[in-house]
Amino acid sequence: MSRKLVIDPVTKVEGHGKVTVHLDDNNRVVDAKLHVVEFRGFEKFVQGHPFWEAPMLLQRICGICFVSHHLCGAKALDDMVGVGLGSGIEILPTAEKVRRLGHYAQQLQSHSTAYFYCVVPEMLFGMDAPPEQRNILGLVEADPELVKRVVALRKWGQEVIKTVFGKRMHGINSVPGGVNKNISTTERDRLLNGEDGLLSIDKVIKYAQDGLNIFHEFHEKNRKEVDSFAEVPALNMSLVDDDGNVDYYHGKMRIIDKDKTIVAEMDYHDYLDHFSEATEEWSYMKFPFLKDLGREAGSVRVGPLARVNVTKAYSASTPLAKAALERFHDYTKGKANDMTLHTNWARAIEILHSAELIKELLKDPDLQKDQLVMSPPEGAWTGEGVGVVEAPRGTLLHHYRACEEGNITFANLVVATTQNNTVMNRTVRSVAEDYLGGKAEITEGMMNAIEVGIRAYDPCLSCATHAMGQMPLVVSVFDSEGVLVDERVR
Amino acid sequence: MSTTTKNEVASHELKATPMDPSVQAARDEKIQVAMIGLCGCWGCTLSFLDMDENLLVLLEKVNITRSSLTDIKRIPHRCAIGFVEGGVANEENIETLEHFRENCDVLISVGACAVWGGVPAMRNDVSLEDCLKEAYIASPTAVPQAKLTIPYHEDIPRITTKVYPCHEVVKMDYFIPGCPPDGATIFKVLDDLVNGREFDLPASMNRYD
Amino acid sequence: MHQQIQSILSLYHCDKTRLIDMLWDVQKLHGYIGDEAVGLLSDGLNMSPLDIRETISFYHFFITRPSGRHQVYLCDSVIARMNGYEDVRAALEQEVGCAFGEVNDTNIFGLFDTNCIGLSDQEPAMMVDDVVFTNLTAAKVKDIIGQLKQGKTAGEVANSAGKDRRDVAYVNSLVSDNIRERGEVFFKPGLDYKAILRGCLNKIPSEIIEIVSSSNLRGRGGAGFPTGLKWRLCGEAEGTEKYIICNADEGEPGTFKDRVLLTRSPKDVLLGMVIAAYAIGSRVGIIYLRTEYRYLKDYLEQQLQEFREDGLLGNKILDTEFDFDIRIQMGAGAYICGDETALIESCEGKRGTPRVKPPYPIQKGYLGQPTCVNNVETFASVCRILEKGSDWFKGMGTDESTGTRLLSVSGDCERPGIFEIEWGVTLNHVLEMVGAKDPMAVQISGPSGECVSVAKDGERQICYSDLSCNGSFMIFDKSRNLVDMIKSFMTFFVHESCGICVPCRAGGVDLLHKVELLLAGRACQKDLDDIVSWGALMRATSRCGLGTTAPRPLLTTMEKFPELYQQIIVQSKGPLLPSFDLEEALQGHEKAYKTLVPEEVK
Amino acid sequence: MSVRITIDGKVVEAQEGEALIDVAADNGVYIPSLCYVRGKPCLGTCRVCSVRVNDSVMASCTVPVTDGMEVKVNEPEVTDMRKALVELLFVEGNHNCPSCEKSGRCELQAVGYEVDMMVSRFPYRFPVRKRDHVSKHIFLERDRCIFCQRCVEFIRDKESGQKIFSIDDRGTKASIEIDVELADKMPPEQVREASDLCPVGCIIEKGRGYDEPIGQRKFEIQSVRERALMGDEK
Repeated sequence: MSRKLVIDPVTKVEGHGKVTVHLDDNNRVVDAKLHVVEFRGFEKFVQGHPFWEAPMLLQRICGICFVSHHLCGAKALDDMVGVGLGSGIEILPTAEKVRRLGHYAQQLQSHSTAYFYCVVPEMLFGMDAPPEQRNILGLVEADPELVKRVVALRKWGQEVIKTVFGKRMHGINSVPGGVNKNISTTERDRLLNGEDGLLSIDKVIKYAQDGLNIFHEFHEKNRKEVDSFAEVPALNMSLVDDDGNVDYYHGKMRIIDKDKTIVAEMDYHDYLDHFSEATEEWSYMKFPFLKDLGREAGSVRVGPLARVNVTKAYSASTPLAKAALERFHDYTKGKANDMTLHTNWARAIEILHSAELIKELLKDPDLQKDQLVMSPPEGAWTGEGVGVVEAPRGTLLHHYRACEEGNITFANLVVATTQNNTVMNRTVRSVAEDYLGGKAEITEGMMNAIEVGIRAYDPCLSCATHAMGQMPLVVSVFDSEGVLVDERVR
Repeated sequence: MSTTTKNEVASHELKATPMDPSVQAARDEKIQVAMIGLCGCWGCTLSFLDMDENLLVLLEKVNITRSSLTDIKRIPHRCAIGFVEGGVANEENIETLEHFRENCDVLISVGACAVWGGVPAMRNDVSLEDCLKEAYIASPTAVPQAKLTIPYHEDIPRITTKVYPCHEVVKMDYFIPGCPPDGATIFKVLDDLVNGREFDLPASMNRYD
Repeated sequence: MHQQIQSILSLYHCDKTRLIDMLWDVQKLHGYIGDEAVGLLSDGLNMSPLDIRETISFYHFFITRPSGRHQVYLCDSVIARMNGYEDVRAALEQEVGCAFGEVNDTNIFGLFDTNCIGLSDQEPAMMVDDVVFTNLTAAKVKDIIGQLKQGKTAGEVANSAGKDRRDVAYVNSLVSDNIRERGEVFFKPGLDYKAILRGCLNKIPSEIIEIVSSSNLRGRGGAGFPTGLKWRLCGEAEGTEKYIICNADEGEPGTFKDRVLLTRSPKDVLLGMVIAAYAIGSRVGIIYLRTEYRYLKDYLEQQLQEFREDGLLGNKILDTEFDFDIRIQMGAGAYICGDETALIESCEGKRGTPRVKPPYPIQKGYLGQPTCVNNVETFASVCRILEKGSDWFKGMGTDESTGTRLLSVSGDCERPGIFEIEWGVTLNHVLEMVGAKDPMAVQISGPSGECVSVAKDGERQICYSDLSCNGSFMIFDKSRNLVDMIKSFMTFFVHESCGICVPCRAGGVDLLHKVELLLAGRACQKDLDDIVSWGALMRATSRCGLGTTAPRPLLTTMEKFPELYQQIIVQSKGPLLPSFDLEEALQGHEKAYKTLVPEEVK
Repeated sequence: MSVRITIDGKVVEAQEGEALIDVAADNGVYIPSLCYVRGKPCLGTCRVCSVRVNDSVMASCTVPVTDGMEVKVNEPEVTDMRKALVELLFVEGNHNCPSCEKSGRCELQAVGYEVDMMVSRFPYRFPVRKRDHVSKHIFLERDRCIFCQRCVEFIRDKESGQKIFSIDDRGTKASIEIDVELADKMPPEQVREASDLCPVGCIIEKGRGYDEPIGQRKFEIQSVRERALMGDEK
């Protein structure tokens, strides 16, 4: 008899997801899907609000990567008021560095949460361990010392965020053209040296390194299982600087294939020329893809695995991460790595990378300077802005327009988890075939394998379901004679 | 969404590896807590983790059953406390909230979304039709000439006409405002309840943003 | 346009306290008050256009865009609904060709809802332009609209005999008086006003006040404040000028006795005002007349004129040094203006927002001066007290409620109309007198009063210390759904709340919502408890009488008829709250899907 | 003339005719309010300062003290009434503290904390109100208006004395309006004054976004109670 298996809800992720697997009479997998079952609608309801409130409102999309949304929005507003990166009148170094500090700290805490609270228990206990055990509670019972370190590491990241944004979650720091506060020496020293139970930065780096080693050890012991688990081909996308190295805060969007050949590279302001999004009846999450390549070939992967695939190297100023990245690159001998569970490896590397970046940044005296906001000169207002950052889960883009009176008339958001939609569905299918295909008896643990595959992407289904759409706007370009030369719907 | 057909099986109904009985027995002696995020940003659940070291203090007395932090998909036995984040924005949220109300002695609305709908409730001044239209039909990234599609399928829950605060759907016992409430605030409330003290959130810990 | 507005401005000496009069003049000229007129007025008055709009938008009968040549306001009240309102409404929509709230295609008619227009004894009724039509039926509506379509004015249709608007016969051609029972005080023909006033002017003011005080006359508006005391306080208050205002804003649903008094015995009222003016030392009086009674205006002006000609008004009244005159201030559609401080604000050309008290009007009222506001019936009583003496008056009624009172009786009875009763008669006595069959409940004093149970309260006395009554007496027999009636009353209060204070503006909406839940069968015991507690909140904290009385229909029916409420509440089935409308919550998505994705695409 | 009244059982002296709310504050008893501004005429719109005066409930900003007056502020029933009024205000508009620029500087929010509001007992209404963003310096976010009328009464055009803000319509349909022509003439300090006078985030200065960091805002440094008791004018 044909069967339908469901996972409802997908757990240890943020947001609401569901998996359905259809097996035929011979227990072959006919279909397997990840459904995102939630819909919110930020792009619509931000309209009409004053533009300077947008980064405050839109960061409510996500409780874990709100910093990314806040900064992405802030960058779009920089553009809008005429002081965006590349405009010639850019925000001041202190502002950029304070923003970066918050951004790296978020990457540290977000990755740590996903990695230590959701992934590590599965590595230590096995993915078919009792569902009651393979989580942070089980970890508390098995290794309370490890949990204490994990808690301390996450706490430290959150305290950096609080220092920058005033709150651990949904705080404020960025305003159009800059930031509203700098980092005092007291605040800096507290984070560097640690006090009242807070870790020192060196301890943070140490714990990050230990965390990476958990993966290394696990991988050593389970090489075959880990490497063969859902090897899913996809293009990889990341923001990179001029040297082709990842820059979490700013850069151009680069997309590479398996051979690390660049298949597309764009200024993010042009994203609409490159991306389309398909809709399916069975999920609220859309399916973005590169127009030129079509939906099947043009779906990209974003996030830690994509970034470590795309980046050429890390700077020598982050030596431990640099070495870890080289070990990662060596493992696939220069090819892009498509092994889903290696995303966790990449994530652990990025925790270390963030920690080292923060240490470097905290020592920068620019953080204490008090020129915080670049006021836009008369006439600089553009009324439109695009912002992009590498959020923990991948490339995040915000695009707004506002009218002269100051209210938002249009907002479009392309979030990382949405970018990963197709790849996640491929992963679900692949794991389902490998673990369930042909099996008469199916256990909970086998089903959990599918979730393990999804969790590798650390999908933020909350983020992905912000969508409610946006007003189409016809942009007409007239030549000097007033003749219509181009018209497109944006 | 929960139209269970004869041959549909949920993963949590399948045979799972059993827990070590002694570990399970130790857990059973604790105060049982279930947690859920409905329509929100998951921030309150993460804020729960923001209680830092106190998490370990709390876990000495408390066992967490269904939660997005575990893989327990349904409340397995009666719980003393249900921790509810997020407002009600779809059919599944309603059913989940009913499940929580039926299985928890005390339900707490945690955070702005649970308390009054929060940021997602901002869609309440737009019609659902307009929302869906703009998201899936009039989007600037919509695929040209694609078949007209909006999500509507047996495997995904229907979206509710409006977003509702939890207590307008089922009875809620306590409320912790905030977007999100601080970890310390959440700890204060849970610690009080776990130790048999009255719910008491001082003005200094109360915040709406 | 410019010139017209200029002449209106100069008619009122660019006095912004006469804004409402100016707005009426503009509306009469143009049919509505447009942006251009507002702009010109704002220039002339040194007010921002939005400041003028504050006033315009407050009043129901000011129109800011073209709304048809004829504006039809059909009364939507509980009583109208008991007497065939639905059929009349349907007939109007049918004949006119548009829905309520709209203007028809030919721009001839605009159809609007309005609250009680003081004709509860002859509902259904409607206002069309400056006249009213009563006892409507579908056939009658067809006839009226037909004539209007032929180009007749509303006045021509209503007054086909072409009676002079200044004559009582004109008023009689529009509305009936329905005076059913007469008593000792009101509607006495052939009073010698000159003699009465002369008698007064021979006394010093304090003696007049003493007579009124010793008669124990209490304000007939409803609150029952001793009239003599009010006059004394106002007389003693410091001010450069003092004002007498007659509150003829008879807005309480179900009451219409002031209309009948002003029709039958207008000079009793005017003389009462003159006496009051003499007593407190006032030179200026105002009759604040509700828009719904505007067909009385020319008639009343004529009465004033006659008084002036007889030397009872104007300078040197009856050849003494006493000067006093009265003007009529038209209202513009706001129940709240029945509140004396709101009424004063309205007289000053502003929104009818009740003032913060203290100071009270007797200290700082109209234009900041001591002002005495009394009800129509109070002034009419004063006239008779000064004629016949306070002992005569005290001889009627009870010790604390002296004299008689007019009841406006409507609803389920054989003889709706005006009844003069002595204070102290029982509820049952009145019900018998009016021919009520199978009465279940009486809404005493209108929505702001209380709902009493005939079974439980039949032997209670109508008087200030027991069943206080402002004149409105609506009867409901056993076939009526009281909760429906309550919904109508709550809707009325929500519509009429001025919105200045939180409990009334916001609380009323929540109580109405509860009534809707009750009617939908989705309320439970918790909702009843909420009503009690939220009602208490409104009663305690609202700024004026509207807010404090708004919960009363609900609270008093719950008290008197608890079984009615127990019958319609439900128990929770399962965890979902009964108040949560699951069906409504879940249908939006499917509806949207069906609209957005056409069948052929699926 | 000096009079003696009792507030919650404590005898205090005051000058006859002083507003009760001020007398209470001067004697260390906090009574919340959202429309009253010390030193300005009483508006009496929000009723949040309701207390029991000799057995009846009155808005303390409207009550001039008289000798022998017995006042109860922190009595359970009237305390709950004040809380209920604040709760009404929260459901009547759209008070989205999480995304509001005024958060931390908002009196409604601060008073919400002081009356221990966790949730509103009244149904949330989510009214649809149009924003007005036409004037040059002011963004009118009507979702947040509580109709206190401070701006209507206390902010006037310097030259003509005309109203810049006004109320349109009545009751539930009321909305706050701004005269664009006059508003555009407002000097920057008057714009700031209007925005600071607004107890909520309804009148916001255009472009002034989050210039004060979280943790350093007015009511984050001091509660509204502390400020009122120190004689803060608002």
